[in-house]
Parts: sequence; C-alpha cells; structure tokens
Amino acid sequence: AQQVHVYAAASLTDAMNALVSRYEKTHEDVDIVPVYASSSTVARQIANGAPADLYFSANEKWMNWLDEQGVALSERADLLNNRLALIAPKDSSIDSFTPDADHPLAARLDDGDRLAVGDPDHVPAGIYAGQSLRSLGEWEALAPRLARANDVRAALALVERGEAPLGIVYSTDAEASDDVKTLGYFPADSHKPITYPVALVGEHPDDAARAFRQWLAGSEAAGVFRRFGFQPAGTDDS
Amino acid sequence: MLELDVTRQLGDLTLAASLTAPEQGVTALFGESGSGKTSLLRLMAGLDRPDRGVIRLDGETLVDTGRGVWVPPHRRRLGVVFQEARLFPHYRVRGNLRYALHASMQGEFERIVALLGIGHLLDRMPGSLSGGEARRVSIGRALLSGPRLLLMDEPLTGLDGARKQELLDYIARLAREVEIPIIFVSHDTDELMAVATRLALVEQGRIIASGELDDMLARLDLSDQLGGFEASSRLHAVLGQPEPDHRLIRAQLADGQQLLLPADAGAPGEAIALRIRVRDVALALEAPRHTSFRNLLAATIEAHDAERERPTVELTLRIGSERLRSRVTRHAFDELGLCRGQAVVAMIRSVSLSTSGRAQRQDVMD
Amino acid sequence: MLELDVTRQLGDLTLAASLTAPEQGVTALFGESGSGKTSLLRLMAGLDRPDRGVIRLDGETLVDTGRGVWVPPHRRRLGVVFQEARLFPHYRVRGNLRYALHASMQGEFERIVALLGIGHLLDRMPGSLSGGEARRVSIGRALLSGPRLLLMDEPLTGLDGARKQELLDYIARLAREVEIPIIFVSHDTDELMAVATRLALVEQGRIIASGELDDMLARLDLSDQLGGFEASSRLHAVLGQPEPDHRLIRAQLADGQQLLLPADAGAPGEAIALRIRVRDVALALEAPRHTSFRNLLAATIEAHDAERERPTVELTLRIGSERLRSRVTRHAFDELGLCRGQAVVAMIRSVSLSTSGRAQRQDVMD
Amino acid sequence: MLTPLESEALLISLRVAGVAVGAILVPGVAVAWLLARFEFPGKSLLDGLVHLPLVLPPVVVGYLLLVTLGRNGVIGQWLQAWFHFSLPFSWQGAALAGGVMAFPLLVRAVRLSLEAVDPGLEAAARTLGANRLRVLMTITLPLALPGIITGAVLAFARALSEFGATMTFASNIPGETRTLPLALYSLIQMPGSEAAAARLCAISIVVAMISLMASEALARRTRRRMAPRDR
Amino acid sequence: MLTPLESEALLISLRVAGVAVGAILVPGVAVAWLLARFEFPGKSLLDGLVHLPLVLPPVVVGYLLLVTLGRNGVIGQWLQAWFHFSLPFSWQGAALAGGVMAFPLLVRAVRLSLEAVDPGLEAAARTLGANRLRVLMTITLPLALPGIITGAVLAFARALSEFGATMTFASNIPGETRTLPLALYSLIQMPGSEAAAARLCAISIVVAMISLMASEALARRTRRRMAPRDR
Ligand SMILES: Nc1ncnc2c1ncn2[C@@H]1O[C@H](COP(=O)(O)OP(=O)(O)OP(=O)(O)O)[C@@H](O)[C@H]1O
Ligand SMILES: Nc1ncnc2c1ncn2[C@@H]1O[C@H](COP(=O)(O)OP(=O)(O)OP(=O)(O)O)[C@@H](O)[C@H]1O
Ligand code: MOO
Ligand SMILES: [Mg+2]
Ligand SMILES: [Mg+2]
Repeated sequence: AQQVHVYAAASLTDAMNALVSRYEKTHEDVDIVPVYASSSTVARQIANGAPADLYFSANEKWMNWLDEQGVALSERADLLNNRLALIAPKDSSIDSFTPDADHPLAARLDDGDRLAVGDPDHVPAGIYAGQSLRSLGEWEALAPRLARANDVRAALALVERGEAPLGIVYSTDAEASDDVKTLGYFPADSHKPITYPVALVGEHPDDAARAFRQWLAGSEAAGVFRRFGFQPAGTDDS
Repeated sequence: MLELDVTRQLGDLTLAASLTAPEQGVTALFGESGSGKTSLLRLMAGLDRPDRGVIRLDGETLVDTGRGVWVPPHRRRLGVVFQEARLFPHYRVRGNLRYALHASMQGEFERIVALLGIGHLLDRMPGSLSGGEARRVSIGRALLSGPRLLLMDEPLTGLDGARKQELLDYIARLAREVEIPIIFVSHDTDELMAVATRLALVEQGRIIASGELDDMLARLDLSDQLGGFEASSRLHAVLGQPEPDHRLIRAQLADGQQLLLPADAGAPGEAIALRIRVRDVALALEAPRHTSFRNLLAATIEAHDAERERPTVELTLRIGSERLRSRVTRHAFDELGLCRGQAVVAMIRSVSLSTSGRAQRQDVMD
Repeated sequence: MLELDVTRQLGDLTLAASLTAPEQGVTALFGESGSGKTSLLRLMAGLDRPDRGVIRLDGETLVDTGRGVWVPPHRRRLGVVFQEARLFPHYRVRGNLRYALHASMQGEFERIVALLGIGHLLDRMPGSLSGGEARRVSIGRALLSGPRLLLMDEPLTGLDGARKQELLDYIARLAREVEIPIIFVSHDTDELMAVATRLALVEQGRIIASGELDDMLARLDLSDQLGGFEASSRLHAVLGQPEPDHRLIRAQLADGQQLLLPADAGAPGEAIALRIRVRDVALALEAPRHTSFRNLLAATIEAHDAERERPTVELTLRIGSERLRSRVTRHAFDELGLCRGQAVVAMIRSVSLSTSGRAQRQDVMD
Repeated sequence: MLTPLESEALLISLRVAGVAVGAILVPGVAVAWLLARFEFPGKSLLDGLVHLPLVLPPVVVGYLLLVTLGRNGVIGQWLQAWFHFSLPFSWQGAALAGGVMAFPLLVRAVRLSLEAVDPGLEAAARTLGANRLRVLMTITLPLALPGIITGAVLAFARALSEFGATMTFASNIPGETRTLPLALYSLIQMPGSEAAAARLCAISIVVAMISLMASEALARRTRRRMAPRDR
Repeated sequence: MLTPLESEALLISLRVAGVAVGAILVPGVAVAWLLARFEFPGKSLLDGLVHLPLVLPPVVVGYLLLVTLGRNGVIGQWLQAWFHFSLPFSWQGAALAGGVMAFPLLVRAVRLSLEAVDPGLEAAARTLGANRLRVLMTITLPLALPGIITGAVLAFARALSEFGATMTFASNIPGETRTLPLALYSLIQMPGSEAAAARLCAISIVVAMISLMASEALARRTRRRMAPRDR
C-alpha cells in the first residue's frame, strides 16, 4: 500500500487516529502513517528532511517558520480552530465561571497552588494562555504561579492528578479527559485565534497525499473533528 | 588452649582434622603442599566454616556446628600471617601496622619495628615494597594486634637468613613469655626445629600424628613423613662451670659424663636440653686420642637396624638412662663388627641447644 | 650469555648493577631483603626501563638507553617465575600451562606436569589452589614457554622438601642440558648451594661481587656477606671401582689418597667434584683406629686464623695440590697444639657431590 | 559574562544536581554494597527496582513520581498532611527527579568497583578485629574510592542533564525548577533563539567537563597512591 | 497476548537497542581501554567528548545529531551524496541516537573494570611472549568481562529507554522509529489510554529486567569461576 506520512501536532492525536482508521477503511491501498509531536518538533524534523507528505500544525507560527526555511509547501489552508478552556479536577469544588475581568483567576488559587499551563515560552497552548492572561490583566500576578509543562497534555495531566487545582488547556484536551471538568472558556478575543493550518510538503506531492489532504478538508472529516471538540474552520459553533 | 575437631569438604579433599595446641608454645603444622594446612588455619581464623565440628580457644567455643555457635573472625582476637602479605594498599606501612594496634602492644611498636627492620619503610605505601619487606610488615601487623592465638602460614619465606634467625628468636621468645598458642606452618624443617615445641603432621586433610616435637622426631613409624627432618635425639644436662678462656661451659649428663658447650648455652646450674642430629654422631670402639673431638661419650648399643638391607645403619645408643641415635655406613658397621650390647664411644661434633632463650642454632663443638 | 650494566633510581635506593651470566648454568642472586634482586629481574624482563644502561642477551641488544634500543618484554623470549604466582585466574591450570607453550616444549608437557606433581590439578581453576600448588603451576608455565633466559624469583618457596629436591634436580639438569642462562634468586643457601654454578652478591642495589660459586665461597673477604652459607671447600677426584655389597664407590684424589662415596656418585672413571663443609671436617694428630670414619685423609696445615680471638679456629689444610678447610674449637686447637706445617689427619663425615647429575645432596659417609 | 537568565539556570542546576547527588550518595553506596557482597531473597527485585529509572523513559519516571509523591500520591498525601511539604513544583522535587534518574548509574559504578576489591584484604581486616562496618569503612570503601568518585560524577552529570522527569514532576518554573536543560529546551523550541541556545549548551558542557576532569584527577590520584609496581 | 501495536513497538525497540549496543560495543571497549591504560595528549578532550551525551539533555543531543547528520548537516549531506543514505527518521537513526546516548555508560563501566585488572597479570603475560593485543584479548578483556557485560547491559537498557534524542532525531514514526518509549509517550499523551500505557510500561520493565537478570547471571558466573578462596 502507498504510504502517506502525516506530521501532526500532538493535540491532534486522538482526532487524527480516528480519522486515519476511518480513511483507511475506504482506501485500502493507502497506509496513512501519523507522526505526532509538538508542532515545533515536527516542524524542525520536516525542515531537516523528515519524509513528511503532510504537515498539520497547531499554530501558524511554525507553518510560517517552515515556509521561511525554504520547505516547499502547497495547498496550505487553515482547517481547524480551537478554544482555550479553564479546567479543574473532576471533584473540584470550584464552580464554573468564565475567566474575565470580573472573575479573576488569582482569587481562586490558594496559597501555594499553581496554575497548570503549557510553557508560555514555547508550547503553543501556553503561548495562547499567556496572551489571555495578559489581556485579562492577570499575568503579573499569575506568572510566578504557573506550573509550566512541556506540552499541553502534560499540563492536563497535572490537573487530572490534582497537582494543580486549575489549568489552561485546549477545549479538545479538556473533552478528551474524564478526570477534569471545564469551568469555562477564555474569551476568544483574549488571545490570537487558535488556528490549525495544514499543507502538503515537498516539491512534488503525490496523489495519495493530495487526496487525503482533500478528504481532511471535507465534511466527513469535519464531523470527526467536531466530535473531538475542534471547530472546523469557517464554522463557529461555540 | 586451642582444641579443634572439624571436617570440611574441599573439592576432592576431605579435611577431617582434630588437633589440640597448648596455651603455650609453637605448634608446627607440617605436611606436603596441598595437604590442607592453609585450609585448617582458615577454619581457625573463621574465614571458612567447617561442615561439621567444634573449635574451642581457652575454653570459649568459637565454632560448634552442632549447637549452632559461630564467633565471627573479628571477635576471635587472632593474629594471622597469611601465605601472601595482604597489606592494605591504601595505607602507609605505618597505617598497616597501626590498623589493629592493641592497647597492650602500644609500647612494643618501636621494638617490633626495629626487630623487623622496617623502620625506614614506615612512610612508604605498600605497593612499592619488596617481597620480603611486605612480608615483614604483615608479620608486624599480626603481632601488634595483640592476639590470643597466632596463626602463621609460612611467615618467614622470602626473608634473608639473618632476619629469619632474628624472627625465629623472637617467636621462640614470644612463645615462652606469652601464653598464646602459636600455630606455625612451614616447609622448612630447620625453621620448625628451631621454633616448634609441638609438631602436627598433616596428610591428605588429616592430622595423622601430633605431639611434642622431640617425641615425634623419635618415632620410627613416622620416618617417611618426617623425611624432611634431620633425625636427631635429645639429651638432658645441667650446666656446670664455664671455662672463660675458651668461652665454653661444661654440662653434666644424668650419668655423670660431661660435655663442652658454647659459653652462652646458659647460666651455671641451669637445666638444659640438647638436640643432637644422628649425622653428627660418629662411633669408635675406644676413645681415640689426639682428635679435635671435645665430646666423647661412653655408650652401649641398645638397638640397630642392620637387618634392613640399606647402605647405612641406624643405631640407638644408651647413655645412662638416656638414648642417643647415630647413623653409620654399613661398611663401617661391618668393619667395626658392631652388635647389640657392645660398649662404644660416641663422638659428637655439634649440638643444638633447644631450650635456650634463643631459637636453636648449630655450633661446631670439637 | 647475558650481559647487563644498568642504573635505575628506586625511591631512595639507587640500583646500579653490572652482571654477566654465561649461556650455561645457574647464576644465583643473593642479598638481603630489599637489596634490589627483584628490581634487577624486572629490568631483565623488560617490565621496567633502566634510567641508563645496556642489557644484551646472546649478542642481541635488548636495551641500550644510549642508542635508544628497547625490545619489549614479549619479544625477549624469557621465562619469569615471579615472587608471587601470578596465575591467570580465568584459565584452568591447563590453560595457564598452555598459554605460552612453545613448539619445542610440546613433548615436555607431560614430563613437566609429572615433575611438578600437578597432573591432578589440570582442570582446576587457579583460585582454589593451595600456595604451593599455585607456585608449581607458575614454574611450569615459565618452563613450558621454552625461554632463552630463565628468571626465577624465589621460585621454590612454599614447596615441601621432596618436591623442592625434585625441582632442584630438574633445574640443575636443565642448566646442564640446555644453553640458557638461568638467574635464580633465593634466600635459602642450601638451595643455592644445590643449584647454583655462579653467585652474585647484591647489596644496596649494587652487585658487590660475582663469580663461580666455589670461588666465591672460598673468598675470605666476603665472609660477612656469605654468613648464611655454610663455609665449605671443594676437592676433585676420579671415580674408581664400586664396592657392590656396601653400595659404595672409591674415588681417587690427585695425590693418590682414596675416599669412599655412595655408589650413585657416578660411573667408574668419571671425574667429579666434592663439596665438603668445614663443619664436617674434624682433625686428629694420627689416624684413629676403630672408628666409624671411612674417610681419613693425610693433610698438612697450611694456614689458620688462631690469632683472631674467637671461640673457633678456621684452618686451611693442604692435600696434595688441593685445599680443604676445617673448623675446630679453640679448646681443641690449643690442646692438640696445632701449628702451621703440621701433619694431621682430616676426618670427613659427609660430602656433597656437586657435579653429579642430581643437585647436590648430603650423605653420611662414615 | 553570563546573562541573569543563564546564571539563574546555572545556579539552580548546580544546586539541584548537587543536592541530588548528596542525597543519593550514601543510600547508593549502601545498596551497591548490599548487591555486591550479599545474597538475600529479593536481591533480584532490589536490583531491578534500582535500575527502573534507567529503563523507563524519563517522562514516565516523572509521571510515576507524580503518582506516588504528588499531592494526591500515596506518599505525597502523607508528606503534605504531616509536613505541609510538597515536592512537585519545587527545586527539591527537581533534585528528587535528578537523584532518581541518577541513582542506577551511581549504584552500578560503585558496585563494579566494590566487586573489584580483593576479598582477601577484607578477610585480613576481619582477622585483625574489624567488624563488617569497620571493614567497609576502612578497607572496602577506600579501595573502591575511584569507582565511587566516578559514580558520583556520573550521577552529577546525569542529574545536571535531567530533563524529562524533572519537567514532568517539577515543572519548568523560572527561578525555581528551570535548570539548564529546561532553559535550553525552551530556547530550542523558540525560533530565532539558536544563539542563546548555543550559549546555554556551551555552559552545560563546560560545567560538566569541569566536574568530569576534577573527578578524573581525583580518581587518578587515589589510584596512583596505591599502585603496585606493575603499571 | 501482545497487541499488534505493542509487538511492533517491542520489536523495533529490541532491534534499535540491539543494533545500538552492537555498534558501540567494540569502539566503546577500545575507547575505554585507551582511557584506562594510556596517557596521551588530548586524553581529557576524548574523555570529555565521550561523556557529552551524558551531560546534555537528550533532546539537545538529538538536535545536535540532526544538525550534523541531518539532510543539511555537514556529514549528513555527504552521506546522502555518496551513499544515498540518510540516517534521520529511520530506525538506523534511532539506533544511532540510542547508541550515542548509551556510549558514555558503556565506556565508564568498561573502563572501571579495566582499571581493576591486576597489571601484574598483564606483565606476566607479556613476559610469556604475548604482545599488547594478545594481552588485551586473552588477559585484560576476559578479566574485565563482568564489567563489559554490565556496561553492555547498561547501554542496552539506556538505548531501550531512549526517548528525547530519538524523538528529535528519528521522529516517532509508527512501524519505523516508534520504539517502546515513544509509543508509551504517545499513549500517556492520550487521556483515557492509561491502561494501554500501563501495559506498555510493564512490557518495557519486563524486557529490561530480563536483560538485567540475564546479564547479572552471566557476570556472576564469570566472577565465580575465577573466585579466590576468600569470598
Ligand atoms: N617504586 C618504588 N619506589 C620506592 N622504592 C621502591 C620502588 N620499587 C622498589 N623499591 C624499593 O627498592 C628496594 C629493592 O626492592 P626489590 O623488590 O628489588 O628487593 P628484593 O631484593 O627483591 O627484596 P626481597 O628479597 O625482599 O624480595 C626495596 O627497598 C623496595 O622497597
Ligand atoms: N574451594 C576449593 N575447591 C577445590 N579444592 C580446594 C578448594 N580449596 C582448597 N582446595 C584444595 O585443598 C587442598 C588443600 O589446600 P591448602 O591450601 O589447605 O593446602 P596447604 O596444605 O596449605 O598447601 P601449601 O603448602 O601448598 O600451601 C589443595 O589441594 C587445594 O587445591
Ligand atoms: O499540539 Mo501542540 O503543538 O503540542 O500544542
Ligand atoms: Mg598453604
Ligand atoms: Mg624480591
């Protein structure tokens, strides 16, 4: 079977796995090989010659970076959007609320408690979280109290385990876990839009990759993405 | 007193030994290479456990497999001189000597260091020592631990003659002055003759005989095992007056006959024992005149083994109530026409003093 | 032939030795502990480099610091018996013996194993061997490497008497049959007397004297250094007819006088050398009758040291063109009224045969 | 010379790695001794446990630490309740992660050199009246010293370079748990920070090299002191 | 018993770690020998280089590998041009990453046990006509065998658990470079996969324990064979 290597952001893991098995059922001659890591890692691997047919990033920055490196990209499109969610352990006593100017986060953290986020220095989810906290005016107070994880799933785990009473992750991560509850969503305008661009990699992308890329942008895939909490681009079902 | 009755399987060899060593004196273990001497010492030291058996020291039970008694080596208070030096390479010589320095031996440090001739080595690391130097340090280390049982496994190999003699003297003196059993393994019969008071013969993992050295040496049934020892016999005497100008002293035997000995044999009036090798006793039918022999003793032939067809004949002579052994060629035996009951003159050229303070030394005595 | 002239600093000791060993025979290194014997062997073996100096073997230069010549140890083809056994713990005894088995020694394997009495140990790992067993294997390993120079550092320590004698015999035979220099370190003078043809005295890193063993033993200026050796002298004789019933053989000295020796001294007509210890030579003014002495030699007193005030007197006797040394007490010397030029009878009790196939052995000869 | 960020990370790293090695040294040597000199039931199990951090990906180790020592972990709860002390998110936690990851290396190195100590010397010391502890302290450990130094430096280097377990268990908190590797990782992840990353990389290497060379010199000295005449 | 995913990851892991250890064994022993027995200029540098992978975070090592051996790397370009072979993103690359990370552990363990070999035995062998190489092969290495086994198993375990460098240099490609740790990491990243993750974790542990115990038994056997009478 023809292999198609899809290099995708780690946050897409569950959704992509579902999509791949669905696609392969109807396309038996194609073998989709998904490779997950943080968008940055994946981007650097592609820049260094990883045999990628498709790059599916969790933000535009790394897609742009890849472009700047001179990697041939084609049929680039923003496929998905995501939201930032404030989460707490399932058995948390904190009530649901939407973090905004009237509902400061800092007030809900006891002394010594930390807020779990992806590292705002480089983890995309953390970068968005940082933007939100800044625009909500809470950065100064909370920056020293962050538990910075090296990817968004590690931040999720900190909340799942109850190490941190609060955490900021993508809504998709929150939905994937049974051990956390979503207290609320950060206002979409408090951070740059969370966009997942996809592109074919290479001077001469092969047909199977092109076909899969087309299928990912289609409605069947959109349904799956939605089921995992993503918002297919252009829709707004929040 | 050390009492031991143990068995232990060593590969094909079954060690099954039973031994008693008095609280005073040196007990020699003698036997061919591989007979089990070191293995026995290891059991006494607590480095190996017997399969079955009992070891008691001064009434204290060190090991009793039946009753499950086991005193670990460090509580046995022994001094072991191993067949190899086993110095601690990371301590200087001084540190090795002080490692187990016992309070009671504090004052002895200087003396033992001088005795061993290792004063100039105290600040050296053991790695650079010569074979004999390392061995001396290891002897010193064992002595300075103030043991109540001293186990020495061929301790004097690699030492030069003068040093060896001094150490033999020291060990002999130690054995007389201090009440600790000393077990001494050596293949050197001269060494054993010099230092041992008792002898245990080891053969194939068994102690086939043990007892007072002199008694053992007199036993004809052990002559094969004792091949290495020069056969000898012992005479008792009381020292008389010295002859100052010749640095000699007279010694009187029980039957009144006299011998001339070196002046340092002891003090007038002292009772001593003399060891005389068979090959130092020649015979004559009558006292020869004008020879260099000083010591001529009238004796009677009590027994001989001329019926064994050998080139030499062993004779037992009677001097008063004591026995003296001699060996002559069959040629001489035949020509002199010797027979039992005959009166002869024993011509003795050199003697060993076995109870003097010093370990024994041979002296020309004619 | 081995020629060596080297210096090397060892801590405080300056090794500065010069030595020649002929291609045939055993050269003994004798000297007190720490005098530098092992260090010298290490230089010969190539385990240490001299600070300055030259070592040549059979004309080939092994080391020449001036010309920058250095033959590494593995190309020197030597056999070294170290002061410690140094067996390879991961090979069986057989593997150790075969490690450097030389083609020329292939046929010797069985013989050497039997000689060393290690046949039953071939399949054992060295870890469990007794001290003497390990030493024998290490001697075997060196012999089987078919060396062109044999360095033996106290090789026979820890061996029992019988085995030691057999090995001494073997080494003596080897030295006669094979043209390789053998350097033999030992503190045991009996051992050296038995096996060595040459003697080099080591003191404080220097070789203070070297030469034929008998010549060395005769040198009065070395009597302090040779204290450990029993003084002796040598007589030459030609064997005559055996006396079968007494298992004796007659030997004729140059001046026609005869001695009786053990029958195995050699074959009729063979020229032999006898070594006679001073303490085995007693004196008489006239030949005593009816004594067990078989060997009475007419002699003349050539020299004595009675002027030195000692309890014993050393005498040099003349027998034809040869010299024989004797030692008597001053008491006897005075009483017999001995003086230079006087005719005496030397009474010899036992002799050593030093040129026989076997290493020498003492025999009672009266 | 160093930027404030760099010196902060360096200091944290040194403290974390130093405390880590300090904390595991004695237990590490003790376990190595147990494994080298004794036979006991459960020895294989202990041996396996010791090596666990080596055979698992560091992130997993960090996760397991979180499960046991985290706020809701079996032991963590108890620590919290009795000492009001929690390890995650603290530099002590980072030190713990580093120590756990370094432990097998320490034990292995020490064990190898303990096994190389001539048991004949230990036997000699015992006959000289030294009990097992004194033999250990005066003979076995000093003779194994080069190996212990080696082990300690390996452990230090490993703790210094620890990333996955630290990140997972102690998080990447500037000024608290952001060690050199975490800072380095962050920089690598940020496009355009290559130069800064290279500087940090160089600093890590220099620190490690210094400790390695110091240990090498130390080990060589102890070895030379007790060298036999054959080198 | 094993799911296809698990057995796939297991097989890749075994192949990767096996090849890694196989590839570094000889050079590792050689370097250890050089470091243990010789003095030469640049020795400290070599020693430092050997330890580099130990003191750097694995991700950084992977990154450095990528920079040098990647498609645009100095050596990588050359490999590509002459052999049409590229290491990154292949299982050979994963093996390389594992080998590089395991190298210092191997060298250290081997070196420690080489240094414990009695030089007197080597000297004896030389006088018996063995040249340096024969001494090495017949005396030094066999006597250091327990340490070499230990080192090889440490290296194997380390390669088996390698994550950061592999991830960076060889990526996490199912069926090609997805080793046990990478698969385990992926599972941990997926909430709800705890059970599957625990299974993989157990598999990793079992594999590592088996190799550890086998090596332990081997090392013990060689040691016992040559044990002196004092234990
Ligand atoms: N590396 C060194 N540093 C300092 N001194 C040394 C060194 N090597 C040897 N020596 C000393 O040199 C002397 C000669 O040693 P060597 O081993 O040659 O003596 P030896 O004659 O063989 O003595 P033994 O009969 O006791 O074996 C000894 O005093 C020894 O301590
Ligand atoms: N663990 C063992 N396995 C097999 N045989 C052993 C073991 N330990 C000792 N032996 C054997 O037991 C015998 C006795 O050894 P031991 O060391 O006691 O002899 P020894 O009398 O001291 O000899 P030597 O005079 O040569 O030192 C030897 O043949 C030795 O090889
Ligand atoms: O999916 Mo990401 O790139 O780890 O936030
Ligand atoms: Mg022994
Ligand atoms: Mg010596």
